[in-house]
Amino acid sequence: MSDLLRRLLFLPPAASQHARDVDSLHFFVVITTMLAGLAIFGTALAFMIRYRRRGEDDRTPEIQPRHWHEALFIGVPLAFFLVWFAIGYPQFVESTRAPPGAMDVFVMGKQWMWKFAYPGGPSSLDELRVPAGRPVRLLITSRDVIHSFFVPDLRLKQDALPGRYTETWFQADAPGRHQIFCAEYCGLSHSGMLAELVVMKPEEFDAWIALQRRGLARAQDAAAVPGDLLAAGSSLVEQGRNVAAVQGCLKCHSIDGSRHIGPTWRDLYRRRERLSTGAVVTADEAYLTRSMMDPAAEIVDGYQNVMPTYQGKLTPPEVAAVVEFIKSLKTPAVRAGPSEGPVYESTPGR
Amino acid sequence: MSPLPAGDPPVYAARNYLNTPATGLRSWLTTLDHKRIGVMFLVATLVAFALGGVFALLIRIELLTPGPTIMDAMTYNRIFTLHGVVMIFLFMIPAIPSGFGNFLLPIMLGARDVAFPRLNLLSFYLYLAGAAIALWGMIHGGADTGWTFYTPYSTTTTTKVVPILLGAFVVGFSSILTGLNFIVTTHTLRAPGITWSKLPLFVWSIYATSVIQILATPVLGMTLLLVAIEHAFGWGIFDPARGGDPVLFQHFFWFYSHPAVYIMILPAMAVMSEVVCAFSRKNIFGYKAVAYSSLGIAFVGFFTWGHHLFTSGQSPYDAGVFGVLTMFVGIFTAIKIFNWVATLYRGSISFKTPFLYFLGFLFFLFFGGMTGVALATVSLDVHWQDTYFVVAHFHFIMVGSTIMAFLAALHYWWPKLTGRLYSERWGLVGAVLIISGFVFTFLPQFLLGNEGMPRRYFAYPARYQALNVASSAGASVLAIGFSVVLVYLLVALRHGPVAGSNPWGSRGYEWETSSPPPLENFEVVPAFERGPHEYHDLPAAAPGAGEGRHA
Amino acid sequence: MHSAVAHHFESLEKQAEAQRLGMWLFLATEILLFTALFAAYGVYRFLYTAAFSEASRGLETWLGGVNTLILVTSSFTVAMGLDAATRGRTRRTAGLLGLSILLGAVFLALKAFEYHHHFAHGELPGRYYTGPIAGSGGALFFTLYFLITGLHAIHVLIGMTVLAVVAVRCWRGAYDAEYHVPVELAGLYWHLVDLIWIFVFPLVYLI
Amino acid sequence: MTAHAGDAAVPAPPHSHRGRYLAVWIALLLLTGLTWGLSRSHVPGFAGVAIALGIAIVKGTLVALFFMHLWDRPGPSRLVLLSSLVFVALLIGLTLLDVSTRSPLALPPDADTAPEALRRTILEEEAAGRRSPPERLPRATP
Repeated sequence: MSDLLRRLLFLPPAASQHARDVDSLHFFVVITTMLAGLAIFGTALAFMIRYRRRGEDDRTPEIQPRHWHEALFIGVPLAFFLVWFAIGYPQFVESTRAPPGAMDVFVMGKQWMWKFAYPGGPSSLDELRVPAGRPVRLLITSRDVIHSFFVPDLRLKQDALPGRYTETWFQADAPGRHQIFCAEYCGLSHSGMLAELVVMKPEEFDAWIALQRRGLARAQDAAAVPGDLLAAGSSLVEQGRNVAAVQGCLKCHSIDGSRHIGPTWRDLYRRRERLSTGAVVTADEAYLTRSMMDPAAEIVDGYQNVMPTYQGKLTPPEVAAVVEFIKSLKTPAVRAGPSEGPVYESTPGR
Repeated sequence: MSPLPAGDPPVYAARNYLNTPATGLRSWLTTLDHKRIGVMFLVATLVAFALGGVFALLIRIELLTPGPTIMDAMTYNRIFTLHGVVMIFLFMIPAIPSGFGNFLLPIMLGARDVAFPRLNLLSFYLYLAGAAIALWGMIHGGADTGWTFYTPYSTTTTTKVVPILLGAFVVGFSSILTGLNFIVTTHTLRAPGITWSKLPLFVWSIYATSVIQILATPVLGMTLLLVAIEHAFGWGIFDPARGGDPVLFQHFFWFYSHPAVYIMILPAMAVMSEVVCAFSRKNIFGYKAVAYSSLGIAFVGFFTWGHHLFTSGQSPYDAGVFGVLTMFVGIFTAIKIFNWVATLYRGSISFKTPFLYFLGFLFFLFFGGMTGVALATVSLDVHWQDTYFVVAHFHFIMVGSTIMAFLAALHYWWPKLTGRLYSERWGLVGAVLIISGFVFTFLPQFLLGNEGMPRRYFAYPARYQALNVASSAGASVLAIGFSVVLVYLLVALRHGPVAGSNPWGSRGYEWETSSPPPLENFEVVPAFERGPHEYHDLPAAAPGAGEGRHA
Repeated sequence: MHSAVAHHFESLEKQAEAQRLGMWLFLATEILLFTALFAAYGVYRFLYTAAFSEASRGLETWLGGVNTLILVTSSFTVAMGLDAATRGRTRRTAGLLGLSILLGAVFLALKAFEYHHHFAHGELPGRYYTGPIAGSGGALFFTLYFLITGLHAIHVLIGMTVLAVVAVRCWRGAYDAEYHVPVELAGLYWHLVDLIWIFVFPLVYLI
Repeated sequence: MTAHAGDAAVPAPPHSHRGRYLAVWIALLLLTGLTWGLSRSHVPGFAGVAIALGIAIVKGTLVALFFMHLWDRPGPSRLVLLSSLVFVALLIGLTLLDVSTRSPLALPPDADTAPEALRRTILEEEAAGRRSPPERLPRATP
């Protein structure tokens, strides 16, 4: 029955007990509303048929309500509204207070990605992994503007406020994957600020988090700076790809040539770009570095000034790695004919 | 249409406000006559409505496909912002109070004008000035903040948010002056015989609206100014990086903007109380209940703003207080709905165009209102907040009801405004198209919200496409409906049959004067002995709903 | 009928009643305009109690006190001016209103002196704040201080202008014992400016 | 509404209010001195705030009732002032209720009101590596 109602109302599957409780209230509200609607519009329809105008000299009596009419008009809906509230408000209060012993996960929204940090230090981007059947408390903050952490399947939403923490909690039933949205408008790629909630079997989660902690420890041993994104042992290009992924560069810059929020990185190196000022620059190492440090200074024509500065966020080796990565994305100039004469640098149109 | 009853053929008032004292543009722009100012407001708000409607269509076209369809994300963000700003500040808030209210309120009170005619004209020019400033901002890049201007996004965006804020600020003053004028007029300029218990229900509701306009608008004005200062100078009032509290902005914003919903809906209720009596030819069931519930909405409407902040980090205690108070606002609306339906009992119901819009209004008000109360049951709001469910809810309650009332008012008072009748047949076509188009546009959005689609999304996961396409299809029906109405009304302006002073057989005071009314509203200062909603003592030869004759 | 009655009013008395009510409604909007600032002040004072009291202690309390006395006195002279007008002694009214304007000017001069003092000490709003108080509280206090007192000073200026117009018309004999509503309305506005300062003074200087 | 005979309407020389104005003026001066003096003695905490605001309310009432003539002129004007004050109280009261009962974590990090113990717990946990440090807010570029 409740599954049928859920499908009729297009509600997504409920992934926690809280979600099912909220759905029950939802069904109760919808059913009472529909019954009230039927009663009111049925009455109105009956009146309209029975008392339609039959002639231009129709006369009508004066009818005044009695006090009990108005008392009924007030009392009945108020009773229903208060019952709804009496069910809904405790549900809300419950959803704000995590049970003791819940696992803490720090959630940070920033334009336009979600970052999750687990106990002991591991972190992940745009993917929240939690164990099934255990309570998880989310401590949510933002680094720039207000975002809102929203998991429809959990009927859960909490704004992320810059500079302070809000909290909420949930306990997912079973392993599975659930969509995470940003629900508070936060600018250009608001609708691209998606993430995924991965619910794992508890033992798998324990293994995963242990592995993460070990990996973190190894990286910390290896790297000169703790928390450095440059994992030792990989090639510079590979490191650049990691940095670009973790820092969110790839949220705006595609590597397959498609136009996105920022210019694509494919064939960007040594490309001649027209700036919004009309000047033309060659995208060499110097320009690429400048663009990371002071993005607003030289904006490619046709793009918005939305990129944050990475001054202080990237170490010099990381910058070099990203530049190397961009350089690696240069395709050889492909020509249809035989390879004759001087080879020109490809300048694909924007 | 029933044949014209025996009696004199309708006449077009030879000397009326449209041609006295002059007809030139200059005489309109410098007029102090409340009727002309009302008409100018109507025209200006209709232009704004058309602009906002174009933005709405662009949004719906863009959302036909999950990815980019006809524009990029930046353009989309600007367009939904402008859609909100134009529709709310330039159309829905002023349309009925400043347009119809200006035209009708003094006539319904038997007054010759509003208390302060110069302020009234100033109010119109402030509206134009505010609109011009906002329009300047729109042309020079617009803003991409959403009409809610939430900080700190609005204070850091590089788009032209300051002119839009200032435009809204100036329009706010227009709203204040109009409200001030209406309250003073109602208190001091009632004709002999019009006691408080014989005020038309339209006046009661507009009076309640004015109270909100006066008390809430200054807070919004200050808040918008603070955001502009913050954006321009970085004074840190709402800036979390400087110790400010962005949630405080939300408190201030909704302290105005929640009552602003009632600024839009109360005038709609005002219109409908008149229409339901006139077309069921019946006294209103429970005059006092309907009149006082308007004041109740105006008052309690101020106590509920925090229900917009349930997921914002607001304290749960505040959430509880605001949630339970919201339930009480629902009651006043329920009282009105029950009393309107009860008014139909033993009436003589005539299904003219305004009455059709009344039915649409009842539908949107009921479901919009009930979803509103459902949203205030806090735990459900957590799921629905900032999804398409909220979008559908407020389009039902604010837009659906207000548009229904606006169109009902336009048809019901069209003969009074212009002296002519529109075509009932085309009126029926337009009403059916608009009501069904509206339902088909926003019903899918309720379901989208249930499914979890957040609002203000430029791109969306593919599973939401079917419902989005359905919604866009509904919007196209809506657009056709509005075009139909526009065309036949323009035709009626020139070629409609002459209406006569009272084509509907209404007992409202405004129908006692000729159509269009003379400059001084009534040839002699009227003295009313009956109420404006009394039909039991209709004279034997009732002025029927006549088709009229071509002039 | 008196020449000042507009065509849509039945009598001078009715018109005066309408004008008074209109003025009161306008004053209500003014009160609500300041309320947003007072609410922000309340919230931030609650959040940054220590910084706000420290910043408040750093103000020249005696200047605020003197300014309160000045505004209260100017309100008194305006009230006396209205009293003179009701008895038809409009020249005397003009003089008393002139005195009030003078007091308003002294108020503004003292305020300007105070502002100058703040500028010199880097006590500026928001990101311009370079004063001694650590944390965000000090900057926020001065943001609100300048917003509240600045908006109030603008109202004093507007009030002075309105009083000046009315005073000149009084001097020229535009009003008499029967018709002097403009004097009353200008007075109401001036009293409101005083009333708001009565609350600004303890909020900003004393607590 | 009944017309209220204001001073303007009475043709005979009306009753003069000069004595009353003088008394109110002197009272206002004395109250200003009083609140100033009390502030010098630094009544601590909430009591000091309550006293200062209480005196301001008394002064404001005097101005509204006598300088602004609400005493002699009942009717809509009083209602206007009272209802505007209700909404003043509403806005200030309910926003203060929010900040005073909000979770301390959701308040600005350097506010005084966040209980110190709770903040210390967070900082300790961060130091112990149980929590990842909250990323610093980017200072808005001047």
